[in-house]
Amino acid sequence: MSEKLPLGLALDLRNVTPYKTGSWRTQKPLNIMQTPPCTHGCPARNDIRGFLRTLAVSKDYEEAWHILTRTNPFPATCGRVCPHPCEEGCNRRDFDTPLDINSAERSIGDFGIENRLEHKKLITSERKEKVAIVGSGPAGLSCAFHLAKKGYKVKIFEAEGTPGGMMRWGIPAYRLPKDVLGREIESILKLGIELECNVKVGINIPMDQLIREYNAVFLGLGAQKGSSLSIPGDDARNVFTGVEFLKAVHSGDKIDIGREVVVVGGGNTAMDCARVAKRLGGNVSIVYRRTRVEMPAITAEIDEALEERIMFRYNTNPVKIVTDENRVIGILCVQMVLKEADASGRGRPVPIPGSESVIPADTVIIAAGQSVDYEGIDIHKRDNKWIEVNSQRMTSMDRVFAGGDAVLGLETVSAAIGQGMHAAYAIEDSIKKQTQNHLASPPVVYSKDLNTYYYQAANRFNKESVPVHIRLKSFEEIYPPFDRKDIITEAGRCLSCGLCFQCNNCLMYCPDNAVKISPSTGMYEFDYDFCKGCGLCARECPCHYIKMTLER
Amino acid sequence: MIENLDTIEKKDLFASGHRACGGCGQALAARMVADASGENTIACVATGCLEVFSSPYPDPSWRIPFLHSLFENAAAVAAGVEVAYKALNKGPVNIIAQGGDGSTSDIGFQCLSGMFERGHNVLYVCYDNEAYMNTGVQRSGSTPLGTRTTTTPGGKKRLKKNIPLLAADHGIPYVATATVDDYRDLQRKVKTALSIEGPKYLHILAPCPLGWGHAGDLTVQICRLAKQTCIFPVFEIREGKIISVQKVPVKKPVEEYLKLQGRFRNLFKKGTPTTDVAAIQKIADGNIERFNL
Amino acid sequence: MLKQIEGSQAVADVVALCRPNVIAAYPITPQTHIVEDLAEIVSEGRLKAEFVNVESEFAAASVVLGASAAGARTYTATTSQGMLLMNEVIYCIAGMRLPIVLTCANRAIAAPLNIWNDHQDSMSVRDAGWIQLHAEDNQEAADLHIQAYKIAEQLSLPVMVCMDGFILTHAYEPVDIPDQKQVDDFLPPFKPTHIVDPRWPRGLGLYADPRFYMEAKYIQHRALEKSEETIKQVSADFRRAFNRDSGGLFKTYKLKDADVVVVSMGSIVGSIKDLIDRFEAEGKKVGLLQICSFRPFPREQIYETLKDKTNIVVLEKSISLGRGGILASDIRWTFPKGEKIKRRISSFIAGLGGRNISLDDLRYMVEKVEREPVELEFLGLRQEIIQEKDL
Amino acid sequence: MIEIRIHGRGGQGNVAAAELLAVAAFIDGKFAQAFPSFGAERVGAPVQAFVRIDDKKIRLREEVRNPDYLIVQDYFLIETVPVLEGLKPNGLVLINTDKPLNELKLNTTARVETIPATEIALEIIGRPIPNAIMIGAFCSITGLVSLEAVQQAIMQKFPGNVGSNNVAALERAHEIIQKRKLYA
Repeated sequence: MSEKLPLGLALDLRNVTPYKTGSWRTQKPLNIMQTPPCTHGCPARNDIRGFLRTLAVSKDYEEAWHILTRTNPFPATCGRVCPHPCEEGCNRRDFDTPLDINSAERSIGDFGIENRLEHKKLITSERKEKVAIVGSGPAGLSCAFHLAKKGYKVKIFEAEGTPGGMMRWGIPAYRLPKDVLGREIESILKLGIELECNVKVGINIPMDQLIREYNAVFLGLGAQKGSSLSIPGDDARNVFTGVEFLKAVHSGDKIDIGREVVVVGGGNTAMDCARVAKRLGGNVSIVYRRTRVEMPAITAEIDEALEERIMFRYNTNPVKIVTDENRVIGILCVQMVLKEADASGRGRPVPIPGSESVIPADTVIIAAGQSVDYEGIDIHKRDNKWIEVNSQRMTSMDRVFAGGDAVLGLETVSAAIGQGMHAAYAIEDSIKKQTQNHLASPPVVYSKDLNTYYYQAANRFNKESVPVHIRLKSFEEIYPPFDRKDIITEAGRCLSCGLCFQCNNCLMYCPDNAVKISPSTGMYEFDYDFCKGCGLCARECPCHYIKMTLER
Repeated sequence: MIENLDTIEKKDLFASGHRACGGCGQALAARMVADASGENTIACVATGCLEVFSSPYPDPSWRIPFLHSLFENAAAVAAGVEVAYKALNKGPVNIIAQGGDGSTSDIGFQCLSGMFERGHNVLYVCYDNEAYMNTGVQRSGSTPLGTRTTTTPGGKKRLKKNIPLLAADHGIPYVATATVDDYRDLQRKVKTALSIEGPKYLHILAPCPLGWGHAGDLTVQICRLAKQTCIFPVFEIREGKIISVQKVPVKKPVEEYLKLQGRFRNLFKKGTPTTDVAAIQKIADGNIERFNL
Repeated sequence: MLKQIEGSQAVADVVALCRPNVIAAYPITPQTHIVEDLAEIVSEGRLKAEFVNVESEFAAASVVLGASAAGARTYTATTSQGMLLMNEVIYCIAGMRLPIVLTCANRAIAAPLNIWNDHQDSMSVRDAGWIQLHAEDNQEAADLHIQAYKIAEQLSLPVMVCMDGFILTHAYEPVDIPDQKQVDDFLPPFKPTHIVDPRWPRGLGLYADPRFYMEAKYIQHRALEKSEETIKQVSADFRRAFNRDSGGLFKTYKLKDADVVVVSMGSIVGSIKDLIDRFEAEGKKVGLLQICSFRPFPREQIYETLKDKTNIVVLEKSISLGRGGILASDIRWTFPKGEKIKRRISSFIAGLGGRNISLDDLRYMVEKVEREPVELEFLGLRQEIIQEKDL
Repeated sequence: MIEIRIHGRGGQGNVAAAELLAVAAFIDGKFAQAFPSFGAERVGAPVQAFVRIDDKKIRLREEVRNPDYLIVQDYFLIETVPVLEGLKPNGLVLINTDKPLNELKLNTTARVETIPATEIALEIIGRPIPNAIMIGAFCSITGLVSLEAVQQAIMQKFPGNVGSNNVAALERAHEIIQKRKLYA
């Protein structure tokens, strides 16, 4: 048909040059990835949002494992023993209930083990620099892991006959099956890390030799020495420190604990000792000089201990251990009352005169704190207890770095793993003579930043534990494996705080069609030729991925 | 009866480059409608804000055939296109007449009513921004009670015309309401309407940041509140019967909707009788009862 | 075939022969018979078209606007108040260059309400950009519709065929209704130049800011001016095809050596011709120039035809209140100021609201202008019912 | 040129009568023009219609002021409307009435004819519509247009029963007039 279109009155719409409205803008939208509160709360800085979204969207467990092990080589382990501070911050908390990140982590870890997944090195070429790692606990192994991935030659010196440190000796099998730990250590070592056991640095090898032979040394000594109470009778037979007791049990020594077992202390070790003793058939009670509120142990552990019918004696403090022919028969305790808070912020316990009484006992386990074994290692300490390190995680000795319980005091496995990772970064920096802020990360997204209208409420995954009467019969793990479908559903509850999950809102809510899908990435991008900066996209973005910024 | 049409459509048939204000609800709605109806569509648009900001020669935003004549005759012009296609044995084609609330409920209502009564196979879409925005926010028959406009400085004293129900009372096969916050629902209704033979009416609440006195980024949220406060019921009427209603499980007080908008500032001035807000709440309560929201 | 039929019937029959695809109209006296007859023709299946019973003239015009924009050949008819109600769309149709054909059964405009004939209604839209053709009798009224479609579609301009209400629409006269083949041979199928069609997405009726509006109007004006040629051409073709004189820009009667020339349009020219013959019998030389194309107004040709005439009287059925005769002012404007030749141009308003114009009235008019020029006079005014205080 | 004016009341078929005469004249090969005195009158109101018949094309558009013939479809109009106005002195007026001529006392020099058209209509058509009878009588008296042409015109306009009834009425009127001529 002819193209006689009267001027101003008819127009061919196929070749119109659009009028650019971008100049009308005073503020512009930007796609900015933000830090989710879970990662923010995780000492190991795991990309939790990353592996949850991967599970939810592509249901790809293998990819999820690789995302998770980018930071943490112990998913199966942490998935069992971590007190999961990540869940504290989860923005779902203000919406319905936080995600069960911990179970997801364990599920991913178990998948990795079952399918013998292997860690990938970040670089193919080997580096000539060598690093010595002292101690094969979570801190040491984490540090070794991250350095090995970067191509450094890493050698671990372990005093014991098997690697794992407190994960092996401190954590009972019903919480962390030994083969799970073994398999995760195994795949770490597969990165080409050399491990020498039964070598105690400072005794079999002097420190200065290591310092000489290696570009850097990492001390992951842990806190292996159980401290005694130093009260009369604490040298009697059947009086153990928590560490001794657990280690003995885990290394398979036969111990006759008799009938009545009294555990002194309120930390995780105390709980572990009590529950192990229970499984050995003891009639166990815990003596703690403050109340439950002040107990440093993980809540879950205290709950499980209570479930397992362990008796808690609060406001009770041992005075002396009653012995008969250097054999424990009881423990004399005094009742305490809490007065105004002390340095630790907890109420200061004060004895009530004349409230003494004897608790009968065949075995007494003293789990009232641990300390570092510095034998042969002369190094600066904090309040004469923990290794002192600077912001670069270096100790008073040049090129000697440290992390884990030995630095932090008693802390969690994931804390130690985080320490190991950051030490690895620091070590690389010192080798490369550079300084980088590895802790730097974009701002954290809080629930007030989200547009929760677009999310549906959903129940949290609830994990079934083995009934008490059965679990007490053995050291079997108390949480049987999870159904992966349930975990994927749980992962679907992730709000993807601070990262686009392609909900289409920005695309559909832009009155100016200024949001396009990038042909290359498939992600949304703004067409600033036309965006008028109204801010609808940012306002309606559920996860706070879009930020409005002033034009300049 | 109707297959699931509940997907999103983004074809940019109403393209970038129009002169609407930032956050314009009408521009948003017009694009959602155009994209839902697809390339095989003719848009007959009434004079008004939409027409002015989207069809300046030589760079209009429409990528589907566009026909504008006057303020009050979009429905009749669309009817003309429809009979022409019939007479010439052309088509099938989607014919969508569209206009603002002024051209729909006031000056153009006669043409609209005639089009309905004659049974043309036309979808009429009303972008309701509840006043004459093109000319600078004067009250229209669709302006709600209590609204402040440049011609009702003290707030409108009369009720909003209920065009959807007036349309339904013409006995046309399909009438629906929608808002821009729920694009899936909106686009589904466009497709549903177009799948039905005869006159159809779709009434879309389309906020005007300028006229309503709110920031451009609140357009969607305000639509949501209009539904959550039951001020604007979202429903479908098929052959005179209500076949779907968007339920409002948690009903919010109308204040939450009113307070966000400058046009209702009067209602909250000190010394204003709270009876005004109560009267508006009554309207919402009426909707709750009428549509069982 | 020659038939003794009512004018409305004749127009309806001929419009049907033009095969419009879409007809939309709203009944109003004296246009009703045309649309009633068309409704019947369509319902009997003699014409395959969509007949739309709209709710108002405004909608009628809007429907044909839409239909024409979609590529249909369209038809509508109205008069008087209906024309005023259409007014907005009438301008829009012209501005959009849509080749719509409309019959105006000329009628007076209220108030006072009056259903009888004069030309006030079509005059109210004379500046809208439509071609306006005035019929002398029912034969020409019928013929002009065939020509109208050809002109409109060749130029993308709307055409209004004006025929006097009642006097023609309701009069039974012999009219030669052509057969379908004759019309088909003369009028090719409509080939639209710009339409709304998803296959070629176009924008029609876009708004034009000050950078474009004036050019659009200029082009429109030039198109109307240029249409004079087409109107003449189509009339000539028509003569060849139907051997009848119909349409064109204007016609003359015994003008050659007339001392007094009457200029007029519409059905009244019939009576004027009778009068001229009677004057001739009495040995008086009076001539006639009957306008067919009032818009475009063929200024040059009229000037050429009348330039040596010294006594011209314009008789019309319309008035620009507060100004005077509308046709008269167009005729006066036809002659450049300060011409050597001394020329009188008198203006008579007649037949407003259907007032009968008798031969005696016409005779009086001619004899008066023979004596003296008349600036403006209402012919047959009943002074006896006008009181001083009314003025 | 012959000019005819028809007077009647709305509903008596005055325009139809004018049309029929014009069509009949056309059939007879003459030029004709018929038009009503347009108005907004409703049923019962006095109305007029006009007919012109000539041997050449008719251009004149004025209302018929000086008719050669008057057809009065309703006698009682004579008391309310100046029906005879302008009637040519040597013209003819045909009136629908059963009154004897001497009772009419019409102030005119023109020829006067009457026929009880309404009665005949009621008898033959069954409705008080006198126009066919009046036209029949008119043709019969004046011979201006042929009866055959009128019959044809009637059958064109009203095919079927209505037409044949009217034709019958037309013929009856013709008989009556012819008889009257015989006795005159």
